[in-house]
Amino acid sequence: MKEKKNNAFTRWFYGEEDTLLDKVEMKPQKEYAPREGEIRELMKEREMLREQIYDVEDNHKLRLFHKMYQIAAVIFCLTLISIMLVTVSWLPPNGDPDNPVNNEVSARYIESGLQETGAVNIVTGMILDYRAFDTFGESNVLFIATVTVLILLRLDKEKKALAKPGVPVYQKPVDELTIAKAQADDRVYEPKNDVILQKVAGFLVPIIIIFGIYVILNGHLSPGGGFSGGAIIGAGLILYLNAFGFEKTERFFTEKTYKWTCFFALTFYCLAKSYSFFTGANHLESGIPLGTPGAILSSGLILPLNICVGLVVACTMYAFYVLFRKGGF
Amino acid sequence: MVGPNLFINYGEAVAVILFGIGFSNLLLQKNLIKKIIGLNIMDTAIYLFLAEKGYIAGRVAPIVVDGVQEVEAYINPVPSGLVLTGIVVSVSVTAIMLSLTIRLYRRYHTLDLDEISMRLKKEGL
Amino acid sequence: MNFVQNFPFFSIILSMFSGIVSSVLPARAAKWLNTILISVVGAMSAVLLVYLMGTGESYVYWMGHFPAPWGNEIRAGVLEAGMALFFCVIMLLSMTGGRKKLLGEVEYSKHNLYYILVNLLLSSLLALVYTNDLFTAYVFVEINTISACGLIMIRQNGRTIEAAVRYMIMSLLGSGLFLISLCMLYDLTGHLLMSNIKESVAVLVSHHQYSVPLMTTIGLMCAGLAIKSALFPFHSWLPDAYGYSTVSSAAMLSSLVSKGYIFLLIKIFYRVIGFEIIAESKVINVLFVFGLLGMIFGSLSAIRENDIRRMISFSSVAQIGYIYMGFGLGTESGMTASIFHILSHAATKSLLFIAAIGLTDVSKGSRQIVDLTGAGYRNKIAGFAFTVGSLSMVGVPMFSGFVSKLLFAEASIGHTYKMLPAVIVLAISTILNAIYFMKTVIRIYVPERRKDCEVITIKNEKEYAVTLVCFIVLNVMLGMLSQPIVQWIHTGLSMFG
Amino acid sequence: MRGIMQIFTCILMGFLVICAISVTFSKKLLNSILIFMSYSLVMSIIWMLLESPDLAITEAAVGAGVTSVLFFVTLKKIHAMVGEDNDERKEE
Amino acid sequence: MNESVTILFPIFFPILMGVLLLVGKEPKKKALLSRYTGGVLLLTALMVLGLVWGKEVSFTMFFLTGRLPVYFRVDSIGKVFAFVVTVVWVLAGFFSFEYMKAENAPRRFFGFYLIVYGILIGLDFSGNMITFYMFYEMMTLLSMPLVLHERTKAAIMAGLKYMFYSFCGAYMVLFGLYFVYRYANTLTFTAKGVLDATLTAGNEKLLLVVAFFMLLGFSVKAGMFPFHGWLPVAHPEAPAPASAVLSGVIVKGGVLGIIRVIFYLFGADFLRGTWVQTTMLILSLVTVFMGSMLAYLEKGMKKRLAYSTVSQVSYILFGLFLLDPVSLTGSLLHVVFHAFIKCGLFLCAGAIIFRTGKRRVDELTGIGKEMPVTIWCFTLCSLALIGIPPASGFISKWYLCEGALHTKTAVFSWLGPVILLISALLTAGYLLPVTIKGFFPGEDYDYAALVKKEPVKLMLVPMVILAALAFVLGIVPEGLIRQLSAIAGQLM
Repeated sequence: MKEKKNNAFTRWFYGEEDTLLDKVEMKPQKEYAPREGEIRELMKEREMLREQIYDVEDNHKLRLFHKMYQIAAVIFCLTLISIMLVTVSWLPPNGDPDNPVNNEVSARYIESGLQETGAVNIVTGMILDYRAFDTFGESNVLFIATVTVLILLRLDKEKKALAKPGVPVYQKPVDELTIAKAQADDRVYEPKNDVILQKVAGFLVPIIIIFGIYVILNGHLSPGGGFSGGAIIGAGLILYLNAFGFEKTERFFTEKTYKWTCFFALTFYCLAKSYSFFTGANHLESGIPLGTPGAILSSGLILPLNICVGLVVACTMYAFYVLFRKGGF
Repeated sequence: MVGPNLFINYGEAVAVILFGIGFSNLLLQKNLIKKIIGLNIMDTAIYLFLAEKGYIAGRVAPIVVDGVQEVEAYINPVPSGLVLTGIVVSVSVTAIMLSLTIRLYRRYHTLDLDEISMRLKKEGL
Repeated sequence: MNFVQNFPFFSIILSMFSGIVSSVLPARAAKWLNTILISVVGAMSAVLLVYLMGTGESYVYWMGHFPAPWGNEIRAGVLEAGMALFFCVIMLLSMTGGRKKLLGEVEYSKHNLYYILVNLLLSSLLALVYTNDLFTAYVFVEINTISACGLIMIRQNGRTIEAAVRYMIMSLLGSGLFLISLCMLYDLTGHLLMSNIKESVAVLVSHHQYSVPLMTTIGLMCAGLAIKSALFPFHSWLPDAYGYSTVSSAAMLSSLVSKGYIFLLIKIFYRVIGFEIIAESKVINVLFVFGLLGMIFGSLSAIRENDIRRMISFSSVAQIGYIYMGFGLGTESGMTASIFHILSHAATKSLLFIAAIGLTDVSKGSRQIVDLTGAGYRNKIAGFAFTVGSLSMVGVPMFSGFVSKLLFAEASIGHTYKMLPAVIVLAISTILNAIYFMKTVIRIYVPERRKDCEVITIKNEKEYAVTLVCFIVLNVMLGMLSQPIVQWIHTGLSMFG
Repeated sequence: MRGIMQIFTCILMGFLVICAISVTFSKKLLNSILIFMSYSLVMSIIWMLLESPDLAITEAAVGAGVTSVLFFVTLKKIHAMVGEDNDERKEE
Repeated sequence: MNESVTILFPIFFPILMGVLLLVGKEPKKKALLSRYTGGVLLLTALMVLGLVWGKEVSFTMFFLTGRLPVYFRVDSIGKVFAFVVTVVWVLAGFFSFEYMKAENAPRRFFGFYLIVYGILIGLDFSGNMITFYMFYEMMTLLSMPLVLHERTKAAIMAGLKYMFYSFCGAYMVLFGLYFVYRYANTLTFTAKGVLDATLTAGNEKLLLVVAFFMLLGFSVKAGMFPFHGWLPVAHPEAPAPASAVLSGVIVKGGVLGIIRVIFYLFGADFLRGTWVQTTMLILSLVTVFMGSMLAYLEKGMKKRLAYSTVSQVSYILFGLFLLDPVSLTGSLLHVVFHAFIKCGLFLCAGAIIFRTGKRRVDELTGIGKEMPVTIWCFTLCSLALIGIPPASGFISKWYLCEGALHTKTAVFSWLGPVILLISALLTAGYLLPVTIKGFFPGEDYDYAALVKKEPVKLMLVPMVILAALAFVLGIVPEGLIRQLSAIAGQLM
């Protein structure tokens, strides 16, 4: 694909340049200007580094090596794909009702799922009642992911001692980036009271959040469920944050809020699920009414679990965003 | 060598092609961001594969409408459940990888893993 | 249903729940919670082990109200219970051994997060050990991966973060392969539960249906788990990850995380595909070859290494190679040898890591082997422990390594055409082990009084010393009382069947 | 009717493949991320066609929404980071 | 053969006592220490002698893996070695009580001394190859503290060199072991070999390679030519009693291993006339010559004795590799004699160092006037080692040469005796000067400055006993010869 591109589309398509986005990306904003010097010398240093690293050998060879690398990569990719294609060509035909996939398992889910779980949406019933252990594990995955991102990106309010007093410190922190500094960096990108954006957000955010709540509450009746609804709510929060800045959001959503919300939601989830697992395994009767199928307040534990998952996911998405922006709430 | 059903399940074929592309991106791209995109492509390809597996021609989504509960009415709900679980995993993994990228950039000002490792060698830690 | 049979479920849920609770606890409380949790889970596993030894048969446990093919299940046999107990012991010892360094190397405000990671790691290990459902296995493999990543980079310097990135990339490749092979398997059999999959696979094989995709599936699955457990060509992330993370993380990573994947692979061999089918397939030869290569090249790169912790990490590449070589033999005895080697390597390697940290501390924190001169005199207990670990790695009688080498050789000479390469490579890699470990031991016992380094006596580091002594005792026990353990492995494998 | 649907699906899948390849070879990260965003949207449409609306909603909310936002933030971060070069030269 | 636990007592009693001595706390006065050690030594010696005079017993301790037991058995060879070990160990021990007063940390020395004693008994009485291997490795590990007792840099380096050589040797043995296990299905020592013909059919070449490596591995410990490097380094560094038992007994551990491999695992007929036998014979002859040559050129006393050990042990190996009953008898005789002689020589050297601090040969002018008894013992031992009739070395060398001539192998039947003769002359060359210089210092030696430096009785008595044994056994060897030739007969 090294041949000459002439029209704009191919140029965009091969990513040579970008009529719109490049300008948006590259045009420095006002507060951005003083930083430009730093950026430039950063880049210069990086170039120097590249030279130090790569110019140990003759450049021509190096280019050859890169070409070989790309070719090898393509070849590898093609081999993998062809192997998989051969495999696929032997798999049972797509969309055929009597594949081995469509066996008694799915049959029972479909036929008696409504009676056994009370959920109209069979998928939700399945993941939250039949195979709830997987789903519990999945929410734990989300939880541990936030923990990891916290470890990586959370910054302390001010430079406080690394270790607890009285313990020898073997290593100083990697970067003394405090939250204030990060905020200063971050300000660069905050829209300066963009009136249009704020108006639009003020109109959109409630709708988005209400839609998310609807999706969560109807998780067992209609498509969607805790996870997608939570993601939608998180997106709404992020939009709000982008429009109005941190001062507004931090009034109602701080790290403490996040922590305790996640804690209570997950704890409820854990306790409820372990109750039902325990009763189920010991063949006891779990006295949870299933309610009338189709109503909002039905299908036993599924509704509260959906709410929990939604809370967790919304908080987590928002927390991801905030941590990425300026490590910390 | 090549079996009978290659063109019948073209969906799976596309899925595995995407899988291959994503896999090689994750394995062989130098740029971290592109690696992460490759990871996402790989995961979604797998989910596409699963969804294709669940699909049955001429049946509708497994949401009980007016009490019809025959097996013949709905598609297989199991793959959807698996994919729902899987998507969460992939998004959390993506977030982790991105934050790692940010940290690495903060420290080394580059996204190229080979460059970073060379620099580590130069630092001689 | 006997109340004891709830214990696997209890241990998994408890560890998860304590992980959740730790998120709001201060660091001290989180530490105590973690310690108590590991001890309780270990005790429960011990009770379960005794109970199962008594009844002599494994059982399945519904996770929910629905029977086998519909709901989730976990399954407990003798082998599972024993593994859980062993993992708990190793994890407890590693935590206690590395706590001092942890305080020094990790920001104190992030300690409770560290304990969250450890608890969830324990839960995922237990789930991998007990699960009877492939998709559950996938989810918990992911938890395992993420928590391992967190353990690597909780100590934040450039090396660990870079290592964590490499680790994540490799393991994500592995889990991608695992997941797609799982989907294909589901497509071929229509089940996700191990026992049902095994039945349908047996039917497929007997009717010669879908032979091509089945073989590909097995291959992809093995490849995925092999990548995750750092089999030879995929070990590029390993030395940095083990060598620069904080010590208890390194000990747990090398002795628990990869072992969790390997145990899952064993379960897949026995409970999903069926061991006969595996033994006939070509996949196993590939594993065999890569195992042999790993045994050689791991040791070679360990010899070239000057940094003690990186050296130990490379040696664990070699040991993983041993385990896969045992798989590759495709015989019952090979499996037994591999499982025993999982135990012995876990005990020895974490001992080595923790002893090495003690040695580097008394050498002004330098980890170059040349700087460790005479460290064995400055920190007696660590020096002794390191010597014991090296002897066990080298395979001197009375220590665990000897018995596992013995079992490997016994297994490989039982084989017809894999005998010669296996035994020859065993010999070569043993000699190589001897070279680099003896080199280090000699170095730390060369008498050179360095005035500028502090001297650590047992009195001022009681916890550390106690940990090392426990590890040594564990090693010697594995070495001397191997007979009942081998017996236990046999019964466990027969319960798998 | 289903024939048309199938053709439509094929077109979408072709678009998927093209997106994936162009992500691989595009020079600018921003382009690749935008292409990936459209990829996710098309993916969710395909899942809609495959009769699994749950996945469609989730993918639309996650793949096209949250993940892309995260990508954008990362991109901004790594373009405008300030170089504080306090690599501790000697580790320990 | 009847099971009995008694076999465990002499093995684990001294080990236990040694561990107690190590972990216990320092006794008030030194005498207590030596009494304790002496008592334990004597008790154990009694137990061992009881076993040696008793009839053959065996005991299975526990199973290592599925079918490999840790199994002890008292058989004829084991009896011989255990007897030798006991005598040498007890005598050197009593010598060391006095000697170690000069050294530091006698408690550590005595603790390991007792432990290694038990391990050696276990080595001699082990009834299958795995047990033998385990005790062999333990012997290496635990005798290392004896070598590096003085904790000087050189000593520690010597000890580690010793350990490294022995490990590398042991691995060759271990991996040969697996193959033997494959082709024999048992590792229990049985005379005339355990290989079963149905399995070995077609794999003779492989098995020969295996045998070669096992023999090589054990000959590392016996200090045969390519691997003799550790001996001359380890001996001078160790304290005198340690080096005495080292070259008197521990080196014989390798010899015992070779006997076990040849006659109890493979069987003499399997190896007779193969390239393995040829190579081994060549190597051993090379070692015989080279060892005595180096000893002749060496000036340091103990180092010279160490080289002489290299050469003399290779006499034994030569006799073994001839695979002939007569030469086997010769070898066994030489095992016994050389143990006593060399131990005596080292003790004398130790006494000289202890009293005068002279470590080099050329310093020893007139030493015979200062400590006559010591030098008389030294002389007797040297005569015995050279093999001047009627001293004991003569008998063994005679049997060796007779065996060499007796075998119809083309070259060695005459080459062997010649080289043995040459090296005997060299032996005379490097041992007698000490005596001559010692007793006839020449006229420029001033007798005025002469002071008697005779060591105390406790050191003299062991030397005298050993010298007497070395001589007397040469005069009345019939009983011993009968025993040993009976053993050789049942092995062939």
